[in-house]
Order: sequence, then C-alpha cells, then structure tokens
Amino acid sequence: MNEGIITAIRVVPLEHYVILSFLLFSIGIAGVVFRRNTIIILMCLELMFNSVNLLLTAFSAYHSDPRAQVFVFFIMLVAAAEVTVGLAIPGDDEAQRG
Amino acid sequence: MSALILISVLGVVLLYLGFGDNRKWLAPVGILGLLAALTMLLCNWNVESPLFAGMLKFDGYAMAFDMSLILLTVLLFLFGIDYYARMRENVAEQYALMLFSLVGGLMLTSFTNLLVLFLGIEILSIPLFILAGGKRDSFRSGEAAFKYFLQGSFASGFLLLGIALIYGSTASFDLATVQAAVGTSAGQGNMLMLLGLFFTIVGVSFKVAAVPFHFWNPDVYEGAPTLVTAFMSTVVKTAAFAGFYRLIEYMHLPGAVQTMLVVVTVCTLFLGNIVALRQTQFKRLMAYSSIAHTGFLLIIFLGISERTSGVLYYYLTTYSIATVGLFVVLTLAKRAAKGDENIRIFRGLFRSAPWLAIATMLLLLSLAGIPLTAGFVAKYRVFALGIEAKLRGRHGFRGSDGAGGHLLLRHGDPGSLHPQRARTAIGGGARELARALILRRGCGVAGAAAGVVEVGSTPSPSAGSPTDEVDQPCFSASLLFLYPYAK
Amino acid sequence: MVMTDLLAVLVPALPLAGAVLLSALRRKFSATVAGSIATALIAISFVATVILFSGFDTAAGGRTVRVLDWLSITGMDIPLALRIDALSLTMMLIVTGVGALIHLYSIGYMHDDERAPTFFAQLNLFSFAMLMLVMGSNFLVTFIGWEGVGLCSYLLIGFWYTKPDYNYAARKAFVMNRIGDVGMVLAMALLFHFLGTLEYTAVMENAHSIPAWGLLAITLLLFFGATGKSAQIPLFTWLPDAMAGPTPVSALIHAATMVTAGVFLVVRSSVLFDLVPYTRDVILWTGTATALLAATIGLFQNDIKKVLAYSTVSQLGYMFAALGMGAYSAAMFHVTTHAFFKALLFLAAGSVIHALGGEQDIRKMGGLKGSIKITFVTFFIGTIAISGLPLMSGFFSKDLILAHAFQHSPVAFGLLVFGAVLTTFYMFRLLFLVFYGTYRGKAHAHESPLTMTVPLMVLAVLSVVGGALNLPHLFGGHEPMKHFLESAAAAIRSEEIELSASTEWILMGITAVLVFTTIAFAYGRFVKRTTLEGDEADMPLLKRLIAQRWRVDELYAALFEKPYGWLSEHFHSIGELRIMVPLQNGVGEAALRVGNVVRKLQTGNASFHLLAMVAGIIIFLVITLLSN
Amino acid sequence: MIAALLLLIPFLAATLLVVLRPTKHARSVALISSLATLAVVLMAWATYAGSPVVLADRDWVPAWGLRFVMGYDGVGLLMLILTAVVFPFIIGTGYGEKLQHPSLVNALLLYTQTFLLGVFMAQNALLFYIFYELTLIPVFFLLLYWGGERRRAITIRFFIYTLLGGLSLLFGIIYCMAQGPTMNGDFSALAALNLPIGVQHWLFWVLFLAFAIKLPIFPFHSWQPDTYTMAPMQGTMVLAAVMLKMGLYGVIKLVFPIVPDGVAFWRETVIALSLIGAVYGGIIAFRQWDLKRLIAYSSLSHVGLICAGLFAWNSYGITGSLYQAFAHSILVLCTLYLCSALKERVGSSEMGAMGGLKVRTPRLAALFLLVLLNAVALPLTQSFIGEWLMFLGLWQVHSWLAVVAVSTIVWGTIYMLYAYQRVMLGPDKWQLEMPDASNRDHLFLVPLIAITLILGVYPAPILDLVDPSVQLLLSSLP
Amino acid sequence: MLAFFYLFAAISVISALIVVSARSPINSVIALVVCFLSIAGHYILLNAQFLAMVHIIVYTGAIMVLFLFVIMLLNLNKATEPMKTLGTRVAAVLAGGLFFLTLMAAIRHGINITPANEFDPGVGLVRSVGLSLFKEFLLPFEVSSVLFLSAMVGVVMLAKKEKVVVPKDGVEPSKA
Repeated sequence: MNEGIITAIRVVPLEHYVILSFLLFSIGIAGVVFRRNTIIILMCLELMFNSVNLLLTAFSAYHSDPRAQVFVFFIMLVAAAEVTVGLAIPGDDEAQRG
Repeated sequence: MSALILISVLGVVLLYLGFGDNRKWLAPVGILGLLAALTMLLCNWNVESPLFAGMLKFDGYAMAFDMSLILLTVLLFLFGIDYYARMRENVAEQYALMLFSLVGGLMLTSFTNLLVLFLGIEILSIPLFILAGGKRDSFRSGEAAFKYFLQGSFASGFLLLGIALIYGSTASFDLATVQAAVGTSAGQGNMLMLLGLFFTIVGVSFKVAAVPFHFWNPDVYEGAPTLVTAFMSTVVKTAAFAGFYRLIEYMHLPGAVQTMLVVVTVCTLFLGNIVALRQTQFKRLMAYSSIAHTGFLLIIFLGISERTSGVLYYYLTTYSIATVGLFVVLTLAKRAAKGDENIRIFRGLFRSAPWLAIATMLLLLSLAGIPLTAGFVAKYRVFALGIEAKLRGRHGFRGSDGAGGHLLLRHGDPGSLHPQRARTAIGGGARELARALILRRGCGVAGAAAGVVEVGSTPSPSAGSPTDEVDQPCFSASLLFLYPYAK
Repeated sequence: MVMTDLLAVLVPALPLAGAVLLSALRRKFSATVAGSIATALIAISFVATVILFSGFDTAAGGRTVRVLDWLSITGMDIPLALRIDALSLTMMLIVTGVGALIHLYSIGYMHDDERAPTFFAQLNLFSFAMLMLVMGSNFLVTFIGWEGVGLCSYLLIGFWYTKPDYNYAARKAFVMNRIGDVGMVLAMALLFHFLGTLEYTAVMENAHSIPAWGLLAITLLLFFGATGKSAQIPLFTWLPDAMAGPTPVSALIHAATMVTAGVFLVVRSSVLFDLVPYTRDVILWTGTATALLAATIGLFQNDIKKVLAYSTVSQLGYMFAALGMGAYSAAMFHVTTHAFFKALLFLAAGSVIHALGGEQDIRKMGGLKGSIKITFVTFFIGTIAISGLPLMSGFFSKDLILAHAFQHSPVAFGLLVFGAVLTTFYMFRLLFLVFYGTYRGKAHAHESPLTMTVPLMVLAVLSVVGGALNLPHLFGGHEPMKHFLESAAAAIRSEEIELSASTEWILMGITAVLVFTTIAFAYGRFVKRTTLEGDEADMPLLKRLIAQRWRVDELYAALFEKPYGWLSEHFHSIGELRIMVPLQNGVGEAALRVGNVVRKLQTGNASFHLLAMVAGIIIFLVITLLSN
Repeated sequence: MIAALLLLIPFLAATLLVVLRPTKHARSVALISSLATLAVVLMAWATYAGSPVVLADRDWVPAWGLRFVMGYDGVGLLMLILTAVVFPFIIGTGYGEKLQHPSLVNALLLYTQTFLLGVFMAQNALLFYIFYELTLIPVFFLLLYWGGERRRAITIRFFIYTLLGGLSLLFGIIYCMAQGPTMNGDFSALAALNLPIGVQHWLFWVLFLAFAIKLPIFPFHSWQPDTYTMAPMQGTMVLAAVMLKMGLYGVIKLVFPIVPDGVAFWRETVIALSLIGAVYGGIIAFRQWDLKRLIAYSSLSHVGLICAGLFAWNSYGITGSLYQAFAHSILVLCTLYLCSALKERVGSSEMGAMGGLKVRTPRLAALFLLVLLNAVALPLTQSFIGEWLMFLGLWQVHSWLAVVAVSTIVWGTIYMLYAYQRVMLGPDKWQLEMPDASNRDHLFLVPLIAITLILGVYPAPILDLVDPSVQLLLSSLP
Repeated sequence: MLAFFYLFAAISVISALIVVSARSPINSVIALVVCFLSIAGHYILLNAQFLAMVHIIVYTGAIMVLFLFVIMLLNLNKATEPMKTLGTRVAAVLAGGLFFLTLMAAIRHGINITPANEFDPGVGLVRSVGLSLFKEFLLPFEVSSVLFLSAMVGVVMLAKKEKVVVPKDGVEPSKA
C-alpha cells in the first residue's frame, strides 16, 4: 500500500498541487471579503491557512524534507490560537446581543 | 536568548501577582524584571554566537534593537503606572500581554529562520489583538480590535504563502541560505522565488503599515487605549522594522521587487503626509504621522548598504522616544479635558503647564524634523542616503515630506502655545491636575524632550552597524529619562 | 587760479546755504527778513558770477573745478565737478541776475504770506539746483540739477497746498518732468556704455566714435528729456497748469530759467546733435509746431498768466526751431532776451494781480493805464519787446532766428512769421484789454511798492537794451555773444547767415509791416470795441477747439491717467486677489483637498479595508510581474 | 572673537529678557545690546582691510568633514553693518508702539538679530541653512502673537511657504555636498564643484526658489502684502529691512558660485520676472488705500529692481543692487516709521482717514517729504546711486530690459507723490487734534535721512567696501 | 493514483465554494469539515501520515467543534444573516478571481525547481517529523507555549463580565 502512496509524488506533478493551493487560497480571499458573518470569515481564513499547509506538504514531499511538515504543524498551532482569539473579540456586538 | 526566557517568565510572574490585591507592585516588578533582562543582554554584549540551533542569532544588530525595545517597554510601564491607576481588574493581564508581545518582538530582531519570523509576528500580534480590544466600555475599541485581527491574520496568510513559496524554490527555511539563493542567477529567474519574496514582503509590510496595508492603522490607534497605542506605535513598529530589515538586509532583491518597494515607499510618504493634514483627532494624527515616518524608513530600504542599519536604528529610536513623550502628554491633556481627544485640548497648555508645553513643542519639532533636534538629524541622514542612492523618484515625496513635517507644527504647536485661549477646554481643572502630575510625569516628558534636543545638536556619524550607534549620546538621553521616574 | 575755483564753488553754495538756513529757522524769520536774506545771497552769487565772467578769457576755454569724487568704482569715475566756460557763464548770469531781481520782487509779493520763509528757502533751493544744472561738468551733475529743479518746481507750484487742484498741477508737472528724465537717464546710460565717461569735454572729443544708431538714440533721448523740461510738444501741458504757483515762481522758473534748461542741454551737447541731421530736423519741426500750437491757444485765453504761459511755450518753440536749424547761438541769444522780457511781463502781470487783490481774469480788468502807471509802462515795453518791434531786444533775437529759418527752409520761415503775427496779436490783446478801455472789475487798484516796481524797471531797461548783446552786422555790431559762445560749443562756428544784406533788410521790413498791421487790427478790435469772449458753448467749432486748448489735456487724461488708474485697479483686484493669492496657497489647499479625498477612502467598515488591501496586492503583483 | 561677540551679545540679552521679563525697561536693555552690536560691527568695519576675514574655523562634525566656519568679506560685512544699523532703530520704534509683554517682543527681535548675524557670517552652506531657518522661528512667534487681524492664517501660510522654499534649498545643499569628495559644505568647496551643465540648469531653480520666495520675486510674492500689512510694525521692519537681504546674500553666496552656468542660462528670465514685479508692484501701489500695504507693494517694486540689478551679473549691476539694498532698508525703515507715527495720530493706517495733515503737523510733513526724496531716488540721495548703477548694469545685459527698468522711476514717482498728497496735502479734512512731530520722531528720522543724504553725496565708504568682493566674485565666474 | 488526487481536489474545491456561498452558517461549517477531510486525504496521498492525523484531530476535531459550539451556543444560526451589498460581493468575487488569474499567469511557464536527488519515502512518517520537530525546531515549540498562554489569558480577559468599579475618589463609576 505504502509503495502505491509513495509513487503518488512521482505521478502527480507538483504544478497540480500549486494550482490547487492557489485556487483554495483565492477562494479563501473571496470568502473573507464576500461574507459579513464573522464566523464565516474566520472559516475562510482557516481555509487560506489550509491551502498553504497543502502547498507546504507538497513541497516537503517533493524535497523529501520533514522540516516543511513541522512548519505545517506550527501553522495549525497558530491557526488554532488565532481562531480562539478571533471568536473571543467582541467585534460584531449586534450579532452577540441580537 | 536568556533575555527571551526571562521576559516570558516575568510575564507569568506578573500574572500570578495579579491574583492578590497588590496591584501597585505590578509595574515595579515588571520594570525590575525588564532591567534584569537588559543587564543579561548587556553582559553577553559581544558574544556573537548563534545561541540556539540556528534559529536565533543575537548579533550586534539584534542586541541593539533588543535594548531599544526593552527600554521602550520600561518607559511604557512607567507610563502605565499612572495610566492604570484607576483601573481595577485585569491590569496584570495587560502587563503580561505586553511582555508576551515583547517576546515576539525580541524574536523578530534576531531570527535566522523564516518559521521564527512567522512565529515572532504572530506572538507580537495576538496579544495586541486582545490589548486593542481592552477598552470594553467603548464599542469602538472592540470593533478596532476585530478589524486589526481580521487584517492581521489575513496578512499572515499572505506571509505564510510567501514563506511556503520561498521554501518551495530554495528547499530551506534558513535565512542565510535563502538570502544566498535569491542572489544566485537561478533564484532570480525562478518565478516561485519572485512570488515568494513578494508575498513575504506583503505580509511584513502589513505589520509596518506601509500604504496598501495601512488601513488598520488609524482606526486601531484611535480605538485602542492610549498606552496600547503608544506600545503599538513604538515597540511594535520598531520590532517590525527590525524584522523587515533583517529579512532583506543581505538579499539582492530582483529588479521587480525593488520597483515594488519604491512604489510602496512613494505611496506611503505621499498618503501619510497628505491625509494627516486634515486630522483633528490626536491619535489618528499620530497614526498618519507614523505612516509618514514608515515612508521615511522605507527610503532606507531602497539604498541598503552596510551603513544603513545604523541610520534605521537611529531614526527608529528618536521617533519612538518622541512618540512616547507625546502620548504621555496626550493622556495628561485628555484626562484634564474629560476624555476629549481632539487636538483642541492642547490649546492653552502653555498657560497652565509651561514646561510641559515646551517639552511637547520640542517633541513635535523633533517629529517634524526641524533643525537642532534629533528628528532633523535622522531625516537629514535619510536624505543623504536617499541622494547617495541617486534615486530620481524621490523629488516627489521630498515635497510631501515637507508638508508632513509642517502638519505636526501646524496642528500641534500653535495649539499648545496659544496664550489667548488659555481659558478654553483645558481650563482650571488642567492647572491643578497638571501641577500635581507635573512633578512625577512631566519631567519624564521633559527628559525625553531634552534627550531629543541634546541628541540633535550633536549629530552622530552614520557609519557602522547599530552597535556603535548605541554608544552615542541618544542613549544617555533615555537613561536620563529613567531617573525622574524612579520617584 | 585757486580764487576762481573758490568763487565757482561759492556761486551754487550760497543759495544752498540760504535754502538750508531759511528752512531750518523758518519759524524765527519774518517775511521781509527771510526775503532779504535770500535776495542778498543770490545777489552775492550774481556778483561772484560777474567777477568770474570778467576774469574769464574765451581763449583758455573752460575750467573744470573738481569738488568731490562722487562715483568712483572700477571702470567708472564720475566726480562732482563744476565747469566754468562761456555757455555756463551765460546761463549763470541769467539765473543769478534775473533770479536776484525776482527774489527782490517776491519780497513785496509774498509780504503777507505767513509761509514766506519756506517760499524763499524753496526759491533759493531752486537757484542752487539750476546753477548745478548749468555748471555741471558732466551729464550726471547736470542731471542732479535737472531733477532738483523738477523737485523745486513741484514744491513751488504746490506752494499753496490747501487747494487740491494746485497739488494736482504740481504733481502733473513733476511726473511729466520725470517722464522726460527717463529719456535723460537712458541717454546717459547709452553714452556711458559707449564712451565709459560722461564728462562733457571727453564726450565732445570722441563723440565721433559712437556708432550711428547710438548717436541717433542718444540725441533723440536727450531731446525727449529736453521736451519734458522745456515743455515742448509731447510734454508741454504741465506748464500752463504750473501757473497755479505764485507769480514770481512763474516768472523765475516757468519763464526765465528752468524751461530754458532743455535749450541749454542741446547747446551743451551740440557736437552730438551736429553729427545727427535727422534729430535736428525733428527738433526744428517739433519747435515750429509747438510755437504755432501755443500761439493759437494763447489767442483766446482769459487768464493773464495762462496767456503768458502759452506765449512762453511758443517762444521756446522758436528757440528749439533755431536749435533745429543749427543756429545754437541764435537760440541762446533768444533765451537771454526772452528771459528779460518774459520775466518782465510775468512780474508786471504779478503786479497787476497784486494791485487788483488776486484777480487774474482779464475780462474783469481794463483801464488800468491811469491807476498803475509804472506797471503799465513796463508791461507796454515788455509787449513791444516780445512782439519784436524794431530795435527792441525781441526784434534782434527773433529776426535772427527768422533769418536762419529763411536760409534753412522757407516753409519753416513762413510758419514762424505767422507765429510772430499771432504772438503780436495776443500780446497786444492782453495789453489793450488790461490797460485800455473801462475798468470792469470791483477792486480799487493801487500801485505796487517799490521793491516790486524796481525790478520791473530794471528788466524793462534790459528788454530794450538786450539786443546789444548780439548786435548783427547789419546794425554795425559784430555779434559779441556768438563769438563769446564759440569757445564753449565748437558747432557754433559753422553757424553763418549767407544772406545778402538786401534780403535781410527785406525780411526785416516784411516782419515789421506785418507786426504793425496786427497792432492796428488789435487796437481796432479791443480798444475801439473791447470785444470779450463769450462762454465756449456757442463758439464756432474751430474757435471752441482753440479756446479749449485743442482739448490736449483731456486727450492726455484719456490716454494716460484713466487707463493707468484702471490698470492699477485691475492689477490688484484680478492680478493679486484672484490669481496670485489662490496660486500661492493653492499648494496648501491642494494638499488639503487631496487629503480629504484620500481620507474618504478610509471608510469605517472592515471589509472595505480588506477589499482595498487585496486590490493593492493585486496591483502591486501586476507591477512586479510586468517589471520583471 | 568678533563672531563670538556678535552672536553672544544679542543672544544673551534676549535670554536675559525672557528669563527676567522686565516690563519697564525691556526696551532699554534691548537698545543697549543692539548698540553694543553696532559698536562691534563698526570696529570690524574699521579694521577691515579689503580681503575676506575668517573669524572662527572649528570642527563641527569631523566624520563628514563639516566645519564650523564663520567669517565675512565685503558683501558679508555690508550686510552685517546693515543689520547692526537697522536694529537699534527697530527697537527704538518699540517706544512708540504699545505692545503687550514688551520684554518678549524685544527678546524675539534680538533672537532674530542673532540668527541674522549668524546667517551673514556663516561660511558653510549647511550652517547658512540652519541659521537661515532659525531666523524664521522668532519672527513666526512675533507675527503670530502680536500681529493684526487674520494673523493666524496669514502667519501659518507665510511660514509654510517660506519653509517649503527652505526645504528645496536644503535638498539643493545636500545634493551639492553629496557631490563633493567630502561632505563639507564650505562655500569655497561648493564653488569648486563645477557640476555638469544639465544638472546646473535644474539645480539653479532648486537653490534659487528659497531666495525667490524670500526676496520676493514676482510669481512668489503673494505672501508679502498680507504679511507686511498684518505684522506688527517692528515685525514688518525686520522682515522688510533685513530678512529680505538674506535672500540677496544667499543668491550671491550660494547660487552664483555653485551654478554659474545655471545663472547664465536663466539670467534673462529672472531679470524679466523681477522687472515685471517691479512694474507690477509700482502700478498696484498707486491704487492702495492702506499706507502699509502701499509700502509693501513699493518694497516689492524696489526689490524687483534690486534683483534685476543683481542678475545683470556685471560689476555695475551687482554693486548697484547691493548699494540699493542698503538704501532700501533705510527707506523702508523711514516709511514704516512714518506710517506708525501717522497711525498713532490718526488711529488707522488708511489714507482715507488722513488728508491735509500738513496743516496740523508741518514738521512731520517736512520729514515725510525728505523721506520721499529717497523713495523717489532723486539725485544726491542714496537710492539714485544704486539705481543709476543698476540701470547701467542692466543696459549691458539687454537694452529693452533697461528701458523697462528705468521706467520704474516714473511709476515710483506717481504712487509716492499720490500718497504724499493724500496724506499730507489738501485741505484739513478731518480737523483732528494731533501733536506735531515729537522729538522721538526727530531722533528716529533725522539720523536716517542724514545717512541717506550723506551716502548720496559721498558713497565712497560703502562702494569701496563692496567693490573688491564683487570684482573677486566676477573674476571667479566664467 | 492520479484519479485519487483529482477526486480529493474536486471535493475540496467544491466544498470550499459551498463554505463561501452557503446561506446558513451550519451548512458552511459542514462543508468546511468535508473540505478539511479532503485535504487530509491529500496528506495521505503525499505520504504525510503524521500531518494527516494531526490535521484531522486539530482542525476537524478542535476548531470545527469550536465553531459548532459558538454557532449553537450563541444561536447565530436562526436568521440567514443579511448578505452584503451586491457591489461588494461582485468586487469580492472579482478580487478572488483576478488574484488567481494573476498567479496562474505568473507560473504559466511552469515551476523549474530541482527535486531532491535521493527520494526518502519515510519523510512523512511520525519518526522523521518528530525527530526534526524536537531537535531542530525546539525553540519555536517552546516559544509557541508563550503564544498559547497569551491567547488563553486574552480570551479569558475579553470574555469575563465587567465588574463595576467601586468609586474611590468621587469620580462617577467609570468602567475600566
């Protein structure tokens, strides 16, 4: 099974991953500007972070270097912290008081 | 490195202190801790070794900036004593968050790995998101905090994309290898590298509030409590610029990115100065003035050479000292004027607190860059750099700089020295309040002003890296600064 | 030699001392005391001039007395220096001689005016300025006198300053003089530019080295300056208005001395004018035109002093015509004789006005023959002198000019003769209307005191005897004045009348006949029927035009004064307020306006900020990619 | 030693005034200090032997090779004499004016004098610039707190307008200093720069803009009338009599040596502009109803002529313009003093409120007349010599420009006589009860008029002072 | 193998679009969960097994649950919140699209990166990631604890109810 998976890197060219992550990143941007509800905006932010994670993982696999995956790990960490803070900030008072 | 650890621990200690009702011990402990960190920093002053697994490198550059950051925080803590006098709860948290943010700043000044850059920015910003939302009574500060958070994380998204792309093309996060890779011909041609650089610079210049990313600046500065605004405009800006400079110091940026930087600088200078003319709200005025000064500092980035780090350091220090002083004066004037932050409240200051007014005027002159003040020398050296870099594009914004310089004079100065209107907003209340405060705080401000002036009259050579910047008189000024506070 | 230098400096110094003394202590002196001091000083300088004149021998040419090196920087050395030579001595004699008489006269005239000391101070100052003008050894010193004289005429015309139109007249005189002075300054600048010096002697020697266009420009500009000072065609309207000043002023300044400065200048630089025949023609025809124009206006004037003023302008026209013909000594001779009889006429008119208590309108006079005998006799002598009756001084000087005119260009001769006829007509009209017929006024005429009548008598004698100064060959004389002046201005040598004796006699005969017929005609018209002019409305067109002084004043007002006011008004309202000020703080406004626009960009809501940020990023990305 | 003395006396006196704030005899302290300065300058003049003198030469910023150099040559000394002579009179007018805080007013005046002396003695471009900017600050406060109506707006506009000019000057100076081998800005070093022609063409305007605003020349003059009219009497005197000459001095010391080809290229345009200013100022002055505004426009006209003479760029032109600068200062002092004396008597400087004052105040009228002589540049007055030399200088540049220049004497006459008539002559319109010229008026005006006449008859002392340095300047130019 | 990639890519893109365009927050949360799962799939494809696991635990487990909690607790779900004005929405779409297009234009000539010569299959496994995490990246690991601490303190501070301040010097009660 794992040979099959390992071969994926050789089969799936790197451009695809780059294009995919750019696409997700653009959707994230559109989402952030598109929606007014803070929750949705935060979710789109998460989406942007994830697209970068994907890109980094692809590069790490491509360069077969674990450091990028550690970086992704830290990104997840930061993203978590940000979401909690984001939700806590009383930005949209009407939503909460409503 | 030890300073980093010490300050984080200090933060936790302050949190614990917060439990009991010994609120009055918070600031002194904080200051002592910071001074201890400072001494530890000084003792291994010339130890050039990268301390920790290639992630942080405490070279002269980092040392100098760390010292400046710590001293500025000490300054703000002193300011905080009075500022938080009235507030009851979660004062300890405010101090702690500031220290944590300082930790982020220290990382930024000495990173050698892009991950540390990212983490540094995040650690620097997250506490600020919260601090900005500190003033819970006013709706504005919440909204400002949210706006700041939103744009902050949005920008770090781009930063991450940039770092990822750089990693993609150079297969490493280490700053030195990346800088080398950019220089090589392969790096130049490689599109991914170009995009990576672009997005990283976008991410960092958001923190520095260059033009297309400056939108958060005025609203957040206005919304946040004055102390946080002071913190943001001095410590955060210095740390961000240190990080930015460290990132692209030895990088031979490809032509395309260079032009992008030029365009950003021109827009920042132009917009910062022009819009500031119209501001009547003091903090928004300071925001736009800080944008204008960002424009100035970016000029340095255009003509980077081995000497320019000294100029960057000198400019940032003089700017920060002057800004802190002004914010202190603002708080005094604001409290006397019952919370009104319009620049009208400065009118008649001369009548009620002459020395304070003179100090303010000196600070304003330094910000505007009028001769015989440190500000002038800083601007002069930036100019000299600009000219040496034979940059044609600069005529445009040199003019706008002039306007910027005068904006402060135009708004700040006549207001405060206007004898006729002594009896307006500031009125009786200010007189006894000012006199009461004058002894404790005023001379602090005066000290800052004196520092600024003293520095100005003896312009220092711009040669060498920040380390030999440090031993020139401007630091004696800030030390002078500490003395009156130790009441 | 030192003595003559001292005397030379003394001549102008005395009037200056007088002026300073009198103006400083004007509170202390009474009218007569101040008057006598002033007269004494000018008399002493007259005596000094006479001594200088007697000790002067024409062979040695002139002497330059260097008082002070005034302007001495690298490449320029213009000293404050006086020059004593035939020409300056002649003028000095006129200025101090006639001046002294007029000073004496004005003691009486200004007796009951409380600001008399100031008047005498200004009179002395004028004499000083005139002497500097005449005695200057270079153009710049002459220019000192030139402008000084203009200033004094401004002060003296506007002496009774409480009347606004007197001030207007004074200002008009000074401004017109200054316009003339522009010509002078430009000429001097050009001269210095070419020759590097302004000394008369040096200029006259190497005048030929100046290129043709330079000479033309200099001479035309000098003449333009002269017209300003001597009231010729373009700049003459100030002289009639100058009659607003006290009569002695009119006599001294606007008859005898200042107005002849122009003639003096042309004679002094006659070498330059000799080299440019074109300018001389311009001078000839301007002079003739002025003579005729002034003469015609004089016909219908009703103010006694206005008639004399226009007659002065006309006589100056004659002098300039003579200069135009190259008859420099004839012009100087006419200047001298004119000084005598015109000063006499003015002083006599002053005496008439004094007698009638300030009345100047001849329509309210008449029949004064009996009551003020001396004034009548002297006025009569003056009239016949100016009309050029045979053997009078006017006859010799005017006919000399007419002879030159005949020889030079018959057309000019004809016009000038017609001018002479007109002069005779309006002078005798004046004489008959004032002294003959019945008295039409209200006041009781009484004869002026001795201080006023003595000068009249002296001048009357001079008017009669004046002709002897330059007696032509026909009458056995050998033109002493012409030979005397030759030493000063070389050009006078070439000034000869080649007419045969018989033609000269015929010319004199014609003029004499014409003069007598006009006298008879005037006698019939004014003594028999005392026809007075009605008001201008119902006059026929031509006569009304002449009576309204060819509407020259209105023309100048429309051409210059009103447009200048309009220009000044609009320069300020449009130029300053609507263009310059907005332009200047436009910079500030522009910055603020742009600031506003950009400030609007800073809307409150977060999403707009994000959008703007993304837009910024995209734009910058495009820029980066494109410039890659 | 002289430099230290010259700078210290007014500075110490001013600080003394600020610290002690003596209201009663503030003016006398200031007067004594200005007279002391005058004494020092006269001593310097006596010992001046024609060649440039270097007073102080110390290291200021060794790293850049910046040296603190003070000294003067003929032109500098003339300006020093001018400042020293003018300031006692300016302080003297203080006795008439009733201003609040007299000690502060005089302190500010003395500070201005210190910085002005500094400007005229600075031999280093950056030092020159710093003093040049510093003079603005005391004047700024003087105008801001003691000015007439709308002073805040006008002062700020004036200040920003001049600072903007200063800014372009700073940029120019730094640019020149950056060109040279070391960063020192000594005039001699800058003169030896000979920059490429192309650069000189635009650099000329960068350097000249500051002085064009300060002088002011035609298109940059719109700040002047408002500022002069609004400023307190002493403020206008300082602005018109001395600050203006800084512009002139700056042109001679900075613009001519550094950008000779630029000057050669732009000469005609600048002369044309300044002559337009001269004629334009003269014509507008004719219709002005406020005496002070009339003086402002007349000053604009005179300065236009002076600048044209200066840019004639030959020995007569420059000597003439410098001589005329001295004459213009004296003239402006007298006219402004007269204006303040009349304002004291009539209550406002509007000419409508005057008229026929000769009846009431004959002595004052006489003094006004004597001042008028100098204003109209009659021969035997100082202005005539200045104007005569300038006309000569201009003639060598371009004959038609000279004609326009000479025409200015007519416009000058028209508005001065018109003003004299509206103020003094005519019937006594308002029957106001007013004292005649007091002996303070005499004490002020008679010496000045004496200076005008003496220097009109015997100009040698000033001409000998200026001429050698002008020849030196011209010999060093292409 | 390629088919798997395209499958997961399609799922993630579609779910991302749903997240953005969903009417009610609940739908978008669910769509986001689907998107995260598809990304986890990608990780497995790239043999980054450690990351896949951590991803599922952290993102889908912690963050999405947090979102659900917030939505449910503060009942944001009930009304479909008002959409932004048409103008901004069009602008938003335009912005996203343009951004994507510019990036595509930038890399249209392909990415010329030299792959690592020897290819080590064990990169994504827990062992190698763990080794490098705790050897090379120890400092960031420790410092991120500061990050978490400040986040927690901040959140608690913000969320706490304000206590009324007992006036000490007669000044009317002013909230901190």
